[in-house]
Amino acid sequence: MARLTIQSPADVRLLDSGMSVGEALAAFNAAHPEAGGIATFLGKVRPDEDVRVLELTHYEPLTLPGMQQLADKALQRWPLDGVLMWHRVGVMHPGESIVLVAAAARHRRDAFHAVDFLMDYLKSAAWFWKREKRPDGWHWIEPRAQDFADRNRWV
Amino acid sequence: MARLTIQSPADVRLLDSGMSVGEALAAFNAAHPEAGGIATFLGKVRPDEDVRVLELTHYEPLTLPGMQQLADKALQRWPLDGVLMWHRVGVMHPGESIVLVAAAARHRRDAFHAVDFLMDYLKSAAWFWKREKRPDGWHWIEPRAQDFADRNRWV
Amino acid sequence: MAVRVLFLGSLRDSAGTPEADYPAPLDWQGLLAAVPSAVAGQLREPHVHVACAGKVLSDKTGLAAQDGDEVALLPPVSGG
Amino acid sequence: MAVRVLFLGSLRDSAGTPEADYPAPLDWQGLLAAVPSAVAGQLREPHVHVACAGKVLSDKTGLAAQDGDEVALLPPVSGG
Repeated sequence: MARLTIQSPADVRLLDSGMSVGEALAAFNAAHPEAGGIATFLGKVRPDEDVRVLELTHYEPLTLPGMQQLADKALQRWPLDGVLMWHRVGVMHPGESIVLVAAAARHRRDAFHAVDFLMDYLKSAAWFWKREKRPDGWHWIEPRAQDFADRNRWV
Repeated sequence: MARLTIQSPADVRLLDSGMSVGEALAAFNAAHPEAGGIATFLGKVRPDEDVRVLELTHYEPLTLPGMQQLADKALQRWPLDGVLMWHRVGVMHPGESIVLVAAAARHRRDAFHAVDFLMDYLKSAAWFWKREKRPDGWHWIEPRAQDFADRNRWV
Repeated sequence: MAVRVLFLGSLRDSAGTPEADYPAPLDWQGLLAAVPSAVAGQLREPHVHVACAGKVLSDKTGLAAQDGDEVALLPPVSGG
Repeated sequence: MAVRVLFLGSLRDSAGTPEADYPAPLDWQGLLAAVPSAVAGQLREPHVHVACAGKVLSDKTGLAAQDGDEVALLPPVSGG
């Protein structure tokens, strides 16, 4: 298979089709041979609440630059070797991957914190809009109070 | 390639040769299609402090049962779909993977907490002994005060 | 000539269209008058933001869109 | 017959061997007397544990190894 080229220190992508998670993490791992640890999070469409499909829309001029700025913030805040932040847009089905975030660091706790931070901001402060199709039609999803509380831990 | 079979809810392994991280995470992901999120941590041998090789020894009658009990504790403590805990033993070189931990959960924070918890315990409370070969010979590694402090967060 | 206004997320449903062109220049009062009233009501909410020419406005009431500018109306986000 | 004693981690270096056989039965005082003195000193430290027949002893001074048992001497661990 063709080898992925990972941008360093930040590999930030908007993807309009499925992602190969194992391949992405193997490439990120290989791109950071000096890191002592790599923390990752993979978010998927949950097959519950009668969700048939999920659609994520974005606004091109803001979304990718906003994700880049978020990656830069993480790189400034913790001593990291690199971060990966991939986010799907478009229509997804239950079980499909929505978001993949990874951080490589010398120390384990820095990698954990960076991934936690990036997920909290992607969830409630990045330019994405999510809606779900259920048996009774489409429903727009807004962040829950918990999502805002999670994000405010970093302020 | 042969597909990995992942044990559920806990896939716990001692490995005496290298692990294919991308393949492992792809298989774990596929084994938990109902999870909303998967958090992982990969620990590697850091190429610093003049470390030529690292050796991990264990005690067969205690090590694997201890890891199984640790996995059970995590499964009891958080609502998880499954955990994966793979640990290398034997001789490793800088850049090689030592430990791979993953947790699949409905909710992101449960998966994060479980991986963090499992790593803290593997670091300072599982039956492994680590030594490093540096230019001046072999050195046994003991947990640092920080490792014990990390573990005590969960008590 | 015109200013293109984009209705993002749920505002697309409120507007009944993903985008509309309005005469330039376009300021905050002009925007509120031009968009469907269901959208105007939501625009006044503090958690709805406005971007002009690729920048999110820190004060949306200071909107001053010129001919050719793209204006995006941004309801609360939800990613991840 | 005998009890096999394993020296784990750094205790292997202190003992100069990974394992040794001592006469059964073997209790705590017998163990301290049998092992090399460098190992005996460390065995008295609270962070060094003892397992017998696959179980870690909650009180190592209660060791009562029988013929055929394996006793493991366990210094502080470091994994991950």
